[in-house]
Formats: sequence, structure tokens, C-alpha cells
Amino acid sequence: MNTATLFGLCASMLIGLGLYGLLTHPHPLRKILALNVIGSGIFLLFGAIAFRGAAAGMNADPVPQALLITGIVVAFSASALAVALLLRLFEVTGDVSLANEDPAAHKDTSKDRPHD
Amino acid sequence: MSLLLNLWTILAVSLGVFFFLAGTLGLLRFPDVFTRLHALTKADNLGLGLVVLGLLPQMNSIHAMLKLLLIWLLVLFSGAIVSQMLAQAARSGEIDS
Amino acid sequence: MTPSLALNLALALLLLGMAGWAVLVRSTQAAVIGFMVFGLLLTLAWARLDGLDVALTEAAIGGGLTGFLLLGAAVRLRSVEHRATLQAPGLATRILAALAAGSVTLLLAFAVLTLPSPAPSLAPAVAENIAMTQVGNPVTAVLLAFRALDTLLETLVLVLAMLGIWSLADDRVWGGRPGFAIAHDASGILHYAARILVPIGVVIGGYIFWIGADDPGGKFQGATLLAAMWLLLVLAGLRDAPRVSSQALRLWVVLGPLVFISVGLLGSWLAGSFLGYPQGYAKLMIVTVELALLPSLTLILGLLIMGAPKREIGR
Amino acid sequence: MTESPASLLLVLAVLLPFTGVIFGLLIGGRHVRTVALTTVALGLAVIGGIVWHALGTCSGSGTAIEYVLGGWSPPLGIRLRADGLSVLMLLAVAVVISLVSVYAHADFAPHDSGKETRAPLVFWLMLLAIWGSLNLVFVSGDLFTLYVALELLTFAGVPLVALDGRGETLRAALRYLLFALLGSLLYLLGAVLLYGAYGTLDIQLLSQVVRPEALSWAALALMTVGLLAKTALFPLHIWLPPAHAGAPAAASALLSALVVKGSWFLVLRLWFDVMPNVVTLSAAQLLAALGAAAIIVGNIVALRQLRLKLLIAYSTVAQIGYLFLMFPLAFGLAFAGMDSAPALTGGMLQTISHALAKAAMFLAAGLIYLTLGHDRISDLRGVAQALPMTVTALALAGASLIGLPPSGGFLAKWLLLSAALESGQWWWGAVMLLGGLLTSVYVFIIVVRSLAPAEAGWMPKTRVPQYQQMAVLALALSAFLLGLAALSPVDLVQLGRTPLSLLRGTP
Amino acid sequence: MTHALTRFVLFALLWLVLMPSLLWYDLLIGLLAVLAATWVSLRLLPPTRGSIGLLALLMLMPRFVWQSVMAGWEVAWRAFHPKMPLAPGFITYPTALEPGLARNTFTTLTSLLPGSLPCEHTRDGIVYHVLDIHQAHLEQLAREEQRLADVLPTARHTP
Repeated sequence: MNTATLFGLCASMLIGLGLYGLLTHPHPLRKILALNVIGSGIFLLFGAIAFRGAAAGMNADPVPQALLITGIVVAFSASALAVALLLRLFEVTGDVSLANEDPAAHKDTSKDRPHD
Repeated sequence: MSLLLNLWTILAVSLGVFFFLAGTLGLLRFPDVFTRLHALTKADNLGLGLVVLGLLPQMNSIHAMLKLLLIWLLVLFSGAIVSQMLAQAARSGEIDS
Repeated sequence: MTPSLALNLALALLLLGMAGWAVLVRSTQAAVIGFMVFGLLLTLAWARLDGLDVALTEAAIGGGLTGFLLLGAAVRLRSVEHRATLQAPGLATRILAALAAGSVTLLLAFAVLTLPSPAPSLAPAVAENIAMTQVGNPVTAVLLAFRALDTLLETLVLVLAMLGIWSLADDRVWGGRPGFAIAHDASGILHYAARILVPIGVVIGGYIFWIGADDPGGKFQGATLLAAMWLLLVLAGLRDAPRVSSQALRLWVVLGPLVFISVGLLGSWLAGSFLGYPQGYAKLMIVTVELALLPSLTLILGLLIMGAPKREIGR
Repeated sequence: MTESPASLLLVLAVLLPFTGVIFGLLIGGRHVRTVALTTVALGLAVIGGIVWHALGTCSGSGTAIEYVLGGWSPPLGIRLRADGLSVLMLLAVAVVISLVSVYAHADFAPHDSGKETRAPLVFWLMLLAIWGSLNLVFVSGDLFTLYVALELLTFAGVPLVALDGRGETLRAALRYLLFALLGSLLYLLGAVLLYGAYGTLDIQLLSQVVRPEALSWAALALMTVGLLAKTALFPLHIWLPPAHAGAPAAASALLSALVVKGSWFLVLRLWFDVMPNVVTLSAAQLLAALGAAAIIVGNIVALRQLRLKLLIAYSTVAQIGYLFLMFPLAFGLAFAGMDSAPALTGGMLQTISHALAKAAMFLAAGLIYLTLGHDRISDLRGVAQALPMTVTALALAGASLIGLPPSGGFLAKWLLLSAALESGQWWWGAVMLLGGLLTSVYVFIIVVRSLAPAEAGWMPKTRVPQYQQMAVLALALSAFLLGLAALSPVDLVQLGRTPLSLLRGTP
Repeated sequence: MTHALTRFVLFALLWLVLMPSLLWYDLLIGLLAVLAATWVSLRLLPPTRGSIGLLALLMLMPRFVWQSVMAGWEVAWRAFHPKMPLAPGFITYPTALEPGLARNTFTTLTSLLPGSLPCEHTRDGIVYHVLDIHQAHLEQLAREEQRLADVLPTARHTP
């Protein structure tokens, strides 16, 4: 088995692992972490594809590699925003649960102010 | 000549790996967080140093060698800082062994 | 089995093991530490895949900054850890999730095995055109010439994420400083480390930034190192986090995107196309953009870690 | 290929709003609104130029507007490309953005003290960012640039959801963000596979080389699922109602009318332009089945809501369903060798009329809340007295959602319905009619309740400025009169597009 | 001024090790980075008080590198020894060095010594964790302090 295929298969499994974590963990921080594992898997897959594209004296296709750098930076910004949101949620509510608030909250109570 | 240099590389890198192994063994065998810190920092410092020394003749220029030495020095310094921070944290009970 | 294959196989297994640990282990802090180790291993994988630029970025941002960010959050959320894990899903959900994840993995594995051979590649097209960009590193040529629009948009992504994080501030402390942890022990070891390491980091960061034109490295990697130095200064209490209302801060933050757009417009005037470079001036324009991006990226990456404004503006 | 200096307008349509964000952030303080409104005015001129240019070529050669960035042509470089779909969406979004800006003028005014405050800064900058990201989605011709555009759109939307700062809006924002991030990652995964298979990310080039094989199918499936999560198509809709209902009115209008359309538009691009020969009719049927479920479930849940804003949010869930009915209709027609253009035009009209009508409804709900101090549907009396124009707008927008003539919704449903009958898929027609019926029930309830006279001596809580009401009415009127587009001599939708049956090759 | 110059030269050497190019634009960027580093360094570590001669410190380096070799060897020996000979404990070393820069330099250097690990600064001195409490650690630390004080005459308290 060659390097690209090996890491491509590894990436497929990483994506599956991350997806499982994302679907089963109730803790939002674990979900963010799982999203990062999925992201790393996708990047690794793209890296394997870039490696397959070695040509013209280059060891790998530089276009996917450049896109990957962009992708890593974008993924980091997403994590930073998600973490900040999570910490703020914790600060305001003292909890990090993502579960639907109880149905009573859907009823109008005069104390809340949805917009102004 | 190059055979001799390769031999040196193999020898030094193997020795380096041996010290990494020693550090890991210490990490597993030693009784508490302080002794483990000894194992981790001191053995790995030496391990890294030997690996760097081993790789030196493989570099194709003087400045690549200097760069490698520089990396070693920086790691040495950071390792010294981090081990002190961890030891302080352990001493004040912020982390538990 | 060749040694190279054995090494790859070991690396792949370690990666899967660490990812599995990060996903499955019970404690969030342990999971994050697992993820950081995973990031380090990933760096090795990138080196095996001949992606040194990517390896550097992954080590700096993917493993380093993300790990730091998640670890900080895990420590802050320690008190609700127990409650958050109470609502663990039932067996049925787990089985369904495993089925979904498993089928995606199978689908992807199948796709990987059916990828065409020889692989399509843009490497020849890059090789043909790289001379016109006057930079030696093909990845830099893609990032700042062929697909410069993506890079421009990426800086805007960073600005928006920063604004999004700032927007989470309480109204009363708007304009204030992020509540980043600060140790005010002037004789402490962190203080000491910051004072010695930061200047060295500045030289190395400058080098990584500059080498990017011809060798692996570049503005993102350099900026990450510089941002880490800045965070070290703030963590050690040598410098306070900046006020988000500071005019100077904002100027430095938008400098990069603004220069990038201006250079793009200049291109549409001089070279007949937005983000185009006139013959012979490509490197000059690319360097101008990169130089302007470096301080902006450094600040934004640092600010993304520091979080929303928390403290009132002291007068 | 048309690359005239006018094509540079495509670049400006994307970058002008973002330049506004940069200057808004830099100048900040009390001037952010001025910067934003100036940018909106300039942006309108740019979009106007694009539309004018498109109409010019439309009567002539009928090709799309293209711009190759930096002179590096694809596959190495990136090109921007605006066909009829893009131009229409650019125009619709520009109209909604400018009218929402007018409405928000007072809501997000600078603080009296002259000090910078959080909400106005965030609102105005994110309004511009949403605009720029959407324009990028419409004109980008590259799958990776589109990924960045999707992320930009998410990052611009999330702060608006959480603008209010209460715990429940933060929770809604975090849920939205997690959904959206998974969605963009799946999209990216599909794009990666396509690059691995065909070595390009350019939409035009890809459409010429993509083959109906397992790899393309996997990519299409992954990308579609990801985009559906971002579009909030049933059953991936659960994040939408709390996120859209919890934001301030002007922000809700942007989120519900515009932001979800970005990812929807990408599904359209993928299915109709990138991989029409990979799509199977049964896959399109599945998509429409989800749409039908969204229509039924969304409308029924909407009917059971007690608060106006939540009702409108659930109505969005239902209306998103309509946007997916066009897929089997268009492909059904193309498979049968018939002209699929009416189905596509119908779908586009549906999107645009929903954008206009939904923005009008959320803004109207905002005014009603200000006037009454609450938005309980059971207690809307007095509204018509205090806000005659707003209730008219609500009724007109409702009429467009239901599909009464001559509204845009009517023309859209008319086109889709005839496509359904023509392609022998009457069941989708039945779903549309049932959906219209359910919609009419809640629109009727809202309007009738608002018409009830107030108690003697009741005074509105706040006096709403006249121009806000006029902005809402203008939105609703545009939705209502959109049906007159049928009288237009040119079908802008088809500008620069190859008929689907040709792209698929003759069956 | 001499301080600034010394640091400038040191950082310039660092740059040249990293990027041994004499092309004018490479040197220009290097100059910018080195100037920035010198400026940052002067801000962070003003040369007026408790000044550490960086050059003098570098002279001490080889000795401590050698110490760290011995330290690694010692730990490896203990880790591999079947009986694992350990007698761990804490000792307090009463130092005359000024708190802050001088003392931290001392602990950082001595953290490389065999068998000792600095863990805490107290009023009585520096607390070290040692692997073998019976060894003459205090004497060795005193020798190292003397060496440090020899190259940095200002580092000690004036008694």
C-alpha cells in the first residue's frame, strides 16, 4: 500500500471517529473537539490527495497544500468563536447544556425581552 | 569518511533513543510527580542532545548545523522553564500526581 | 514491508489511537491533551506527505493554538463537567451514531480506493507559471498569486471571527480588555521566561515569515509564533491585554486586509486585473501584502485566544 | 466569455461590503452607522450596474458575466461568474439589505454620549459582512472559494443570533454554529473528493469533466447533506427557530430572509450546474420529500405557536421546504426531454418572494412588539389602529407566502404547479396546495387578530417612526408585486445558462 | 548603549545563523527583525538593574550542557537499576542572589544539574527536590552560585 492510500484510509477513519464523537457527546466542548478531529481528517485526506499529485518535479501538488493552510486557519477561527460562545454561555447561565430549554420557555412570559 | 560519519550518526541517535527510553521508563517506574519530572526532563534533554549531535554530520552546511544546535538550546531552556513551572504547581497543589 | 511503510503504518495507527482517545475518553481535560498529542503526530504525518508548509501550520495553529484554546476552556469549565456528561445519550443513539459514522468512513474509504490513477494535478500548471510570480515556494505562489482571493477572504474570516468574539462582551464592559489570565509575580519563572524568550521569538518569527517566499514557512506560521510571544507577555503580566476600543489596535488589525485590497485594486489598474501583478513587480507587491499582513495576523490570532472583553475601561 | 471593465463590478460587489466592515471597525465609535449606510448606497449602485450590464447582454449574446482574478485563468486561478441566477439573487439581496438598513436606522442608532456601543457596531458590521458573503456565494465560480464564503456567512450570522446576549440566544447561537460548522466541513469534504477525482475546483471546468461514478456521487451526497444542515431543511431544522426568533427584529429578518438562502443557492449550483449528469431523479425526489415534510411539519408547528416571532420562524422552516420541490420537477422535465426552465424560474421566484416577504414579516413583528410590548398572538388587538401600514404589509407578505395573485409567491407556485403536472408529478402539486392552505390559516389568524379594536384608552407602548413602517411596506409590496415579473419580456434567470437537458446529454 | 549594542549583535548573529544570506533584501528584513527584537528586549529587560551580561552567560553554557549530560546519565541509571535507588526529598538552599532575574537564572541553570529540581522560592531560599537526599547537593549549589556570581558581580544582595 502506498503512502497516499494509507493516510487517505487513516483520514477516512478519523472523520468517522470525529463524527461519532460529535453525535454522541453532550458536552459542547467535546463537540468542538470532535469537529476539530473531523477537520483534521479532511485536511489529511486532502494532503494525501496532494501527495498523489506529485508532478513536474514537485513532491506534491502545491494547490491543495495552499488550500489546506487556508483551511487550517479558518478551522482555528471557527474553534475560537465556538469556544468564546461556549464560555459566554457558561458565564451567563452557569451551564453549558445545549438541550432544548423546557417547553414552558416557548410561552410568552412578560419578563423576557426578545428584541428592542 | 562518509561511512564513519554515518556510523557516528547511527551510534549517537541510538544512544539518544536509549535515553528517551530511560526517561519513559522513569516516568512509569518513579513514585511521584517530582521524581517523574526528573526522569522526563533530564533524560530527554540528554536524549535530544545526542540525537542532535548525531544528526550534525548529516547536515550539508555549517549554518544548518548551527540551526540544529540552536533548536537544542531553545528546547533545553524551555524544558528548564516548564519543569520549574510544573514543579511549582505540584508543590502548591495545583496539579496532582 | 519496507521501513518507510512500517513508519507510515505506525504513524497512522498512533494517529487513530490518539484521535480515538480524544473522542472517547471520559475526562475533557484528558481528551484535550490527547488532541494536542494528536496534533503533534499529525505534523509528522504532514512531513511524510511532503507538506512542510502544512506541517508548520498544523504544528503552530492546528495543534498549538487550538490545543491551548481548548485546554483553557476545559479548565474553566471543570465545574460543570460532571453535569454536562450526565445527559449522555442512550444506547440507541450511540448505535445510530456509530452506524452513521461507520457508513461515512466506508464511503470515504471506498472513494479513496477509487481515486483515479494517475492522479490529476495542478503541479505542472504551477511549475509553468511560478516564474512570473518571482517567488520560489510554490505554496506561497498559490496563496498570494494564483489564488490570492482565497487568502484575502481568509484574512476577512479572521477579522469576522474576532468581531464575533468581541460581540460576546457584556454591554457594560464594551471597549474594555479581554479577561485573560494574568500572573503578576514579577519574580516568577513565567515572567523570567517571557523576558528572555520573547525577543528571541521575535527574531525567529521574523525569519519564519521571511523564509516563506522561497522555502516552507510564511506569514501564518510566523504570525502564530509572534502571537504566541505576545500571549506569553500577557500571561506573564508583562503587558496587559489591549482595549478593544483602542484606535491603534484597530488600525493594526485592519492594516493587512486594507493593504491587500489596495494592492488588488492597484493590480486592476496596472495589470488589468484585480489581484494581478504587473510584469516584474510581482514579488514587490507580494512582499508588501505579506509585510502588512504580518502584524494584523499576529494581533488577530492573539485576540482570538484572549476572548471577549471582560474588564471595564479603567480611567 | 464577457470580460469587460464592467466585470470588475463582480469583484466590487463582494469587496465593497467588506471594505465597509474594515472602515466601520477602524472608524468605529458613533460613525459606524454612517459608514454602513454609505456602503449600502455605494453597493446598490454596484449591483445596479451589474443588473444593467446583464440586461444589456441578455438581449444580445446572452452570456454570463465573468471575471478572472489576477489574470490566472482556472483551473490554476479563480474566476467569478454571474449568470442569471446570480444576478437575480444579487438584486433581491440588495433590495432586502437596503430596506432592512432603513428599518434599522433608529434601532441601532449611535449612543447619545457619542461613545461606541456594542450592539450597533456589531449589527452594522455584520449586516455588511452578510451582504458581502452572500454576494460571494452568488458570483464565485470556485468550490473552495465557496467554502470560505460559507464560513464567512456563518461567522457573520452567529453574532447576530447572539446579539441580545441572553442565555437562550447564546445557546441558540452555539447550536447554530455547531450545525453550520459540520455543514461546511461536509461540504469541504465533498470538494476535496472532487479535486482528487478531477483535479479542478472550478465549477465550469468541473461540469465538463465530471462523470456519473461512485466518487462524484459520494461527493454530491456529502456536500448536499452539509448544505442542508446549513439551510435547515427538515429534519436538520431544529437549530433554526430559536436562533431566528431570539434575535432583534432586523437581525432576524437578515437571518431568515437571506442567510439560509446562501447554502440553498449552493445546493442549486451543485445539482444544476456542477453535476447535473450525476443527479438521479430518485435523489431529487428524496430531496423534495424532505421539502414536503418540512412544509407540512413546519406549517403545523407554526400554527401551534403562541408568539408571533416563533410562528414566523417556523414558517421559514416550511417555506424552505418549497425551495426543494423544484428539484424533481426540473429534473423530471429534463429527463423527459422537455424544457425545464419554468421549474427553475419558479424556484428562483419562490426564493426571492420568500426573502422579501419574510423580511417584511419579521420587521413587522418587531414593530408590533414595540407597540404592544409583547408579541403574544392571542392578544394582538389594537395593532391595526396603531400601525395601519404594518398590518397592510403583514397581509401583503402573508398573501405572497400563501401564493395569492398577483404576488411573487403566486407566480412561483403557478410555475411549479404546472411543471408538476407537466412532468407527471402531481403529488408535489398537492403538497404545495396543502401548504398554502395551512399558511393561509395562520396568516388569517394574525391579520384578523390585529384588526380587532383596542380597549378604550389603550395607548401604544412606543411610537414607531413612520419610515420604519414604510420600509416594511416597501418590502411586502415588492413581494406582492413580484408576480408582475411574468410580464417582463426577458427571462433573466436563463442568462448565460445551458438548458439542463443539454448538460445532461440527451437521454 | 553598550548593552543595546551587545544585544543587537547577539540577535544579528541569531538571524545570520537562521538565514545566512547576504542579499540586500534578506539583510533588510533581518535588520528590521533584529531591531525589533533589540527594542523588545530592552523594554522587557532594562539594562540598568541586576544586569545580566548575556555574553558572560553564554560562556557558562558549555559547563551546564555537560552537567545536563551527567544528569541524564544519572536518571537513566536509576530508572534502569532493578532496585531503583531513590531517596527523594526536599532541601532548602539559602541563596544570596537577588530575587527575580538573577535568582531565576540560577534556578534555570541548576535545574539542569544531576538529581536536583528547583520547585519553590521561599523566604529561606530556594526549595529543591532531590533524588538522593544523601548527596552533597547544597555544596554543589554553592559552587554553582559562586560561578554565576563571578560572571555577574551585581547579581548578589549587598549584605
